[in-house]
Amino acid sequence: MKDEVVEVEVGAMILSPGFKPFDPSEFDNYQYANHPNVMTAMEFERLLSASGPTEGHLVRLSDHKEPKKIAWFQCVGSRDMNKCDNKYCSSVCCMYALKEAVIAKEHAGDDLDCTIFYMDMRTHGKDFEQSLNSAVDQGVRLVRSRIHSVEPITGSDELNIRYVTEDGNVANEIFDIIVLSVGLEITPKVMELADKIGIELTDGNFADTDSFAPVETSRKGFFVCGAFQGPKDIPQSVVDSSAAAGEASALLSDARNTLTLKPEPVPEINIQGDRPRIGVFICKCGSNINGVVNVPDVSAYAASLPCVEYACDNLYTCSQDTQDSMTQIIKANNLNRIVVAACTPKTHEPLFQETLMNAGLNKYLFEMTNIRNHASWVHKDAPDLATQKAKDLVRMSVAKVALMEPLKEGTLTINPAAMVVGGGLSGMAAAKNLAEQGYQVHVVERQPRLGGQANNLYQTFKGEDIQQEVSSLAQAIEENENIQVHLNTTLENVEGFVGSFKSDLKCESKTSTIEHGVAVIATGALPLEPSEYSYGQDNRIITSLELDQKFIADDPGLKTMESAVFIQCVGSREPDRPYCSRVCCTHSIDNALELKKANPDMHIYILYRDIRTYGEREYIYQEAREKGIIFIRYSVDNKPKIRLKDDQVSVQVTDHILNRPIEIRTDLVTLATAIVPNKDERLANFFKVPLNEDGFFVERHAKLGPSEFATDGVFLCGLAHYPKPIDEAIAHGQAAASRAVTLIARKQIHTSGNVAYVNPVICSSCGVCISICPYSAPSFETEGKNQGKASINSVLCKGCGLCMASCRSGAIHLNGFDFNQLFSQITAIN
Amino acid sequence: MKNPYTPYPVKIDEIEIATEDKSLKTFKFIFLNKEDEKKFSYQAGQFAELSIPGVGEIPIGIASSPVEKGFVKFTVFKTGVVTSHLHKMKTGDIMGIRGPLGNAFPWDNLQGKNLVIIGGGFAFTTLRSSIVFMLDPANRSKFGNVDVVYGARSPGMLLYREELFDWEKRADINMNITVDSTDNPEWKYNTGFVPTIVEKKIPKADKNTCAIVCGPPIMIKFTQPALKSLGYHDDQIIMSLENRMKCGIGMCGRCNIGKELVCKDGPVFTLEELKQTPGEF
Amino acid sequence: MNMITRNIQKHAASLLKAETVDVFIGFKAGSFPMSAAPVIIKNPEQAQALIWDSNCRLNLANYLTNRTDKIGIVAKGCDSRSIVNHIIENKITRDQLHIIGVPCSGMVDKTKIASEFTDEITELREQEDSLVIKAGSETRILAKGEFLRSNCLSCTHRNPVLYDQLAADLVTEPVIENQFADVDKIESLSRDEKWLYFDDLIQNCIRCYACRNSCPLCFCPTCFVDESNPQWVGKGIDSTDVRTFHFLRAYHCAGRCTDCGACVEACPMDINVRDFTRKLNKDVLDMYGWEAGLDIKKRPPLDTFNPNDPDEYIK
Amino acid sequence: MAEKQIKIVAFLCNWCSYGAADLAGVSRMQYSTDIRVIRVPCSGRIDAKLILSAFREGADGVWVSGCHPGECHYLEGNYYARRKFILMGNLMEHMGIDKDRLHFSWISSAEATKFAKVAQEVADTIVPMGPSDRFVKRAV
Amino acid sequence: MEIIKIKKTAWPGGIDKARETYHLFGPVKDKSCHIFRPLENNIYPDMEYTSSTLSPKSVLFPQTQKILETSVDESEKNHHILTPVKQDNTPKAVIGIRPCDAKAMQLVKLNFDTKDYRDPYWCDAYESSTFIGLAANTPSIFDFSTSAGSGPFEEDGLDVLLVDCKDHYLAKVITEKGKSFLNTTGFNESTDQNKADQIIKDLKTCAEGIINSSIRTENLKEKTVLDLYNAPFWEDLAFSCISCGTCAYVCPTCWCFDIQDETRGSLVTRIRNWDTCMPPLFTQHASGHNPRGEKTQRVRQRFMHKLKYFEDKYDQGIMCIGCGRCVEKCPVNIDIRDICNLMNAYEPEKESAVSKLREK
Repeated sequence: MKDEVVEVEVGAMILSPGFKPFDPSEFDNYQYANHPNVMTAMEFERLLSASGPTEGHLVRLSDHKEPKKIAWFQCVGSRDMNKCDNKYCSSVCCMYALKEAVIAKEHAGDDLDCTIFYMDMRTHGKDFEQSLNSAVDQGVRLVRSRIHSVEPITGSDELNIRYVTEDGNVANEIFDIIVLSVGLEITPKVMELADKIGIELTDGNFADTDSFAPVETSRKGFFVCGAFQGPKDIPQSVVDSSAAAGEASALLSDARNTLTLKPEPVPEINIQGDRPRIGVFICKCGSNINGVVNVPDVSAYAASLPCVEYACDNLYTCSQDTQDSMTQIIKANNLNRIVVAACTPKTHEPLFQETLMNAGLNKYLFEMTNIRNHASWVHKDAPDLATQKAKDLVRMSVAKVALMEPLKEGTLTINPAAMVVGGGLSGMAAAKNLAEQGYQVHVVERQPRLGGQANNLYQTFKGEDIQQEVSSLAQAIEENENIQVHLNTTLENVEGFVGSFKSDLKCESKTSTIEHGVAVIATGALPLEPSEYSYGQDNRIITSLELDQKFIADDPGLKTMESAVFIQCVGSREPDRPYCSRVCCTHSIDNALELKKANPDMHIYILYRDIRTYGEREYIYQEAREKGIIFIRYSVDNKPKIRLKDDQVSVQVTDHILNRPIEIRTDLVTLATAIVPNKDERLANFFKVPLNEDGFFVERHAKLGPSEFATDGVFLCGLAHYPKPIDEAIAHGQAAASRAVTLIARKQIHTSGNVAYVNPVICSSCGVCISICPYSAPSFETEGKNQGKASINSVLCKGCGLCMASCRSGAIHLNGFDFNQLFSQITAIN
Repeated sequence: MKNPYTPYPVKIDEIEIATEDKSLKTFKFIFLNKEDEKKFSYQAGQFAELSIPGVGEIPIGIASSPVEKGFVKFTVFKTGVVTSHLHKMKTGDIMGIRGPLGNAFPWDNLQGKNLVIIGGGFAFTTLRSSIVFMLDPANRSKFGNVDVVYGARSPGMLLYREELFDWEKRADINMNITVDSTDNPEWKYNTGFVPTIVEKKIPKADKNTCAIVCGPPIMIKFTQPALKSLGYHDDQIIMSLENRMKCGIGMCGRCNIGKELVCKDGPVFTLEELKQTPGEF
Repeated sequence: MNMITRNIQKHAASLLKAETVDVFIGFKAGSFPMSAAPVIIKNPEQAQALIWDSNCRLNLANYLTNRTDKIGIVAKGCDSRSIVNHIIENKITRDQLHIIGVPCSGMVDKTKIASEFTDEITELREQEDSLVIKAGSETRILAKGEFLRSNCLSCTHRNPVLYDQLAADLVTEPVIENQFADVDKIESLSRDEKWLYFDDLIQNCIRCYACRNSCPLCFCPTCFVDESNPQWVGKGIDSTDVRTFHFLRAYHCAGRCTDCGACVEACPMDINVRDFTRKLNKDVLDMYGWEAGLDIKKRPPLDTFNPNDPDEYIK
Repeated sequence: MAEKQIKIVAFLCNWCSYGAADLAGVSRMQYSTDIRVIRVPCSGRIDAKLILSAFREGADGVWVSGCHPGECHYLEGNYYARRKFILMGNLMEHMGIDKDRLHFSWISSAEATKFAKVAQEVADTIVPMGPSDRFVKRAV
Repeated sequence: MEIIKIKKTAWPGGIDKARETYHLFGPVKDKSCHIFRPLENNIYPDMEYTSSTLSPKSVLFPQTQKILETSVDESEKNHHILTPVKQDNTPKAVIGIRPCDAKAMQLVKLNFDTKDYRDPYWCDAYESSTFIGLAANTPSIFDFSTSAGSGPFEEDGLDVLLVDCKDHYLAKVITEKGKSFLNTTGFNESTDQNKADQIIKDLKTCAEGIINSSIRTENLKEKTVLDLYNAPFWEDLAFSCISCGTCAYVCPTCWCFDIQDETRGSLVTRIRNWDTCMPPLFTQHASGHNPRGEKTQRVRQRFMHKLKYFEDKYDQGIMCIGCGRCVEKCPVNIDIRDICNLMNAYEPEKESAVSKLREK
């Protein structure tokens, strides 16, 4: 291919150049460059992968023997000023090391020793702390230490590790494999690009952004997302990318839909009353299927099945040329039902359905069966049985597809208005973006003013004045013509569904109803009211937010204190609340530095479990240490104790290095209290969205769908999702808005044809369906000849089939998974 | 005596879509054993059980006419399990037919009479059989005038369209084809419901005229007063009933109306006879 | 005439007279010993046909299904619980009903009594707690308490749970040590023994569906055994088909069955079909603390869930 | 006649267990060839009728797998399913049907290892029992 | 006809001899029921029974019976061609059948053996059967056979009538078939014919005297179908009916059946099952229309069929022989005796006059 220069006119640009994993070759003490059994975490991932060099078989590369012991070294190329120049924390390595350790144990069995050598265990993401706990439960060993050196053992493929234990002793241990948990870094090329564009970078060479404009670079019109903005994991990258898209769209909202092209729809052939003429397409998937399953044999077998008019095999059924020929074959043979035996419908069904539509067939006249993931890949040593199984699966699908009927999809008109529940930072960010993109927004806030918890915060770790920023944002919201703010207002009821919600609002005693097509849940979270550390018994024992209040009020008392103690993880990472509150380490350190600024002589102690100043927050941790703030680690089973005696506050804690209890007399104890969710079950019920055990809302997908719910038309942002700092909360708000616009911009959407319906003649009116449907799709007809019988609102129906399985009368049918269809598969097993 | 439950094996020779909505198809069967065709000797108005092994049986009026040789024809509306399955079958498939069953139109008594044939929707199958029978050169002289009213919802829903249009052109039969409504400007026949056309187009009754009426309940309901106003007595009105059947030979017990077994004593009854039985059909 | 009969007649007559109800459903005397027949009364004069005795075994809730008029009805404990279920499942509304509750002392088991005699029983009279029985030339007095149906012996809801009027004073509910001894007995069998036990139990089943049709819970317009697309259960007396019927019928009663025994009463072949439903009754009580038909506001256990429900043996 | 191959019908919910089966494939985990997967939207879709049908039609075992309780794609489907499964399983056992032929599990889409493990376990329990002979509908 | 004496001590031996030639059927006690079953070796008919729970009709008309079969495997010869399933028509002897039940066979025969069609399954089984009746010395309290065209000593339909005389049976030979049967058993002890005849007559009189319920049928024939059909009593009579099939299934004269196809693998079997007119599906059309969709219509059909249509069609009395099974087994005590008497006494003119009076 020849290079070509193409000029494109754009109105905005989004930078997502990503990162490169740190190259540890230059670290001679880890033997990476010299020894095959020392590898980076990325290389180890390949080793674990079924498509990797050993087909997922976990071995030492030196001799292909199964390892007995594997070590992970954390912070390789991160938090390191000495050997490299990366001061920042790479944010993701602790979690991926844990994941790899657990998977390695799953692959190799429980006897495999997996040990992670680390400084602080940073599992600050949603559900990460639980993963940490379960990894420990599964026997993953965690050693808090920094590695001194790695020495190959002569005459063996093993490696000796020398490290310093917490109490200062030198220890040695032998491992088979060493995995270097390498950090993330920005490549020189990207830096060059930044320079060319003229955007500013941070110390870590990440794109510099403002906490209140987290995806905007220093140059207008240039947005950033992903690791270029700072080291981050998948969900945060996804949030950023949506946010960047949303912000760019806001900038370009006038140009929306000015360059779109519409494909000519192929008219649908009416097959009603025609006997099934089934086409079966069997994929070889290169050798992925054909290497085990005898695909030509399966294809010949398929041709012999009832109603099959055409059967063939393809090298890659999903390739464009096969799609084109499929269209031709369908037309030429008058096929009206199609079976594809290939990989998983979860990824490929939509593709083949589109091919059906291109051939003029209703897309529901289709059935896919998975002879790769469920046969060839999992029975590679039994080709005959795998072939037999593939035939069975094809036979079952042919039986089912013969009973598939063309289905109609419903059309929903989307009311291009949004309701944002919660007027905190995240909600305001969502509202602002939606409004700037040109949509009507209702912001519903329970409190008398906008701002939420941000009204109680002093400054960001970057030093931005939160009060000033919040009030200017609030002002912008209130002044925006597209936004209607409902203060002192509660949400009383929600009816309807994606595209047309009706929500009842109550302000004082007045109620009103608003109509909207989408909703963004941004109800935030609350600070924990602590019940330990003698909180409430002495006004020198306060929470982080109370300390912020003192800063905001410029409390003169702060300057005269001689000593201050911060206690971390108050209510977080405990059995009752087994998650990390994410922001507290940064917050406390920032406040500690602020105290230090006020009085450089102040003795400041931070009592912590792991310091989790991820990303470039690490800098203030380093600064704090440099400025003499003392960090004392405690363990959860030996928490610090407060003593109130003779008008004195003192804190007792066991020093982790000296392993001796010490007592700190202090003028101020600041408790870094947990962030607790609202656990708003009423709201969850209004929108049929789930809450997790902790009480946070559960997003559509933990990695790929962090800003929306599985329920169509409902979006999620801010602390209602999980604790997060301001920049992330704002990006999340923008992301939720951006996701919402993808829906409302379409004006109309189609609902799935795979929905349930009631045969009123058979319905016994017992009401089970109405009682159990999580989406309130069934209801009794209130008039007409079927009065009193159940009927299902196909717009609300998600097609789960629960009502059908619960209907004793057999009155409920589920398109696509109806009893006769599944029964035909069952009868075809033999 | 033959085992009356054993169907004659037949092969589907031809399948024709009968109406535009594809809800009716006409199946042409040929007997696998030539001699069975003779055994299956029938009169217009009789029915047979179409028998699909593994699925079941369904009683269907015979649409072909005794004067048509070498095959039998049935026009089947897709409604239940058996008919749905039948609609999915293809030419060359083997199945069975059992019959002929039931009485027929009373051809002996009808000889020498004028006949009015009134049909609606897809209940025209045995009427087609009757018309073809009467129009046969060997039989035409045995009957007087033949007047036909046949209607369907729309032109595309008329059965045997080509034949209807051919008959329309003939002089020895008075065709009155009608549809409930149509937006086809080229439709050159009647528009209107069957009872209305009956009132307008059918000759007044005399002693020598009989009417055969087959159609949906609603049509029958409104055709009766129309015929009455034209002077037809109950014993001049001949009807063919449908009831749920299994055996078709008067034994299984479900199709009775009073003491009459629709499958064996019927399905053809005069209105006069029907009025003396409980109307359980 | 016993006191309950008198009260029922009196209440029924006055309800009909006052047009509080359009019809009244109760029992009338049967046409042979140890029988009683459900009857519908439409005017006050007919009320004298109503009776109450120890043969009122059937469950009258069965006759309420989908009625649209105002109905007076006699209800013993189990009938009233079935009425509750009927209200929950929209087969009747509370407003339509005027319930004459009858605190129940148990119904007698006619098969058990018959097995005491060689000759056919020609007469049964009740005196207090005794049964005076004539069979052939013999007359004997039996203690009623010893000849109750097995569901009555394990009943802890003899008093109606829902009523507008009572035909007698409430009775003390018995305390039963092990309500499910019969289920325990089957549970203690080996798997093969269980299989044979049920094989033998339903061997004589003729699929007349009297058990189903006498059951107030079985109100589906089309029962699963009659489904035709696909027709997945055969209609003959093939043992698998018979077993399928009984299994699924019982399962459909899960959490709804009040153990009224109407199914057993109706069975012409004396099959104790309760052996199926009893296991479910036991399980829903054990696992979900549920007894059917006690509260018109609570849907049966399969219509609801608890996040902490037991899930033993789910991997 | 060749020995009848054991056939186990696996009803897998689309969102969790079917995904786990996919991932087990991607990870090339090996397990018994006796499993025949039928994809359903949710374990809540499974009723006694389907399970019974499978046994009647000659399945030697049935395995139903859905999302973990609390993680149902449809919010609550598996909670309802759980009650059904337990009652149904108990009643089957009560009637003397080998409960070892009927398996239930909760497997999330990430739990490929669990999927392969349970699949193998299910097969390992059923295969030694041989073809099912209870509740099988045979020719009259 | 000849009467012979059979000592009860000799009875089992004779039965065993008969097994060599006949498949024997007889009443067997199973839990609390008596059911007619094939008598396996060492199983003897329970001759002490009063009435069987199910009538012996199943001997000729099994509840589930394969009638045709074929293969749908296209590789097989004659696939999709249904052919009759061969039935076992070796001679059968039905021992201990109650006389009224045997009489019922004669009524059923009217349905299965007609001038137009002959049901080969029932007819062949019938022709291969010998009915060895057992007179009912003490008829059940439900028995009303004497007023239903039959009786505890009815001979129509029997080949031999056995009469229990404590330590022996008197066997009245009624047909040649019966004689052949007795020949194979070796029972041939002669007895004084006149005396034996008198004993039988006395026992018969005694037995008929025990029956204390009856029906009146004398007016049924002359009633107009539609008058009875439109009589006002049906709705109240039907109130308690639960639409189960008990009455029909226990009835010796009910013959309704259903035909069903079952497929297992490639084997298709066409099966005939008993059916009953009580559930709504019996007459429901594929379209959903149902001429007897209401319970009242179905209850009326049952009794009109038995007590009116049958008589009108065949002129052979009513389709009931008074065994009383339906009375005993009906879960809700719908009593054919009451209904028959109501119908017999029903006079529409009077009825309408009464209602007119009421209106005034």
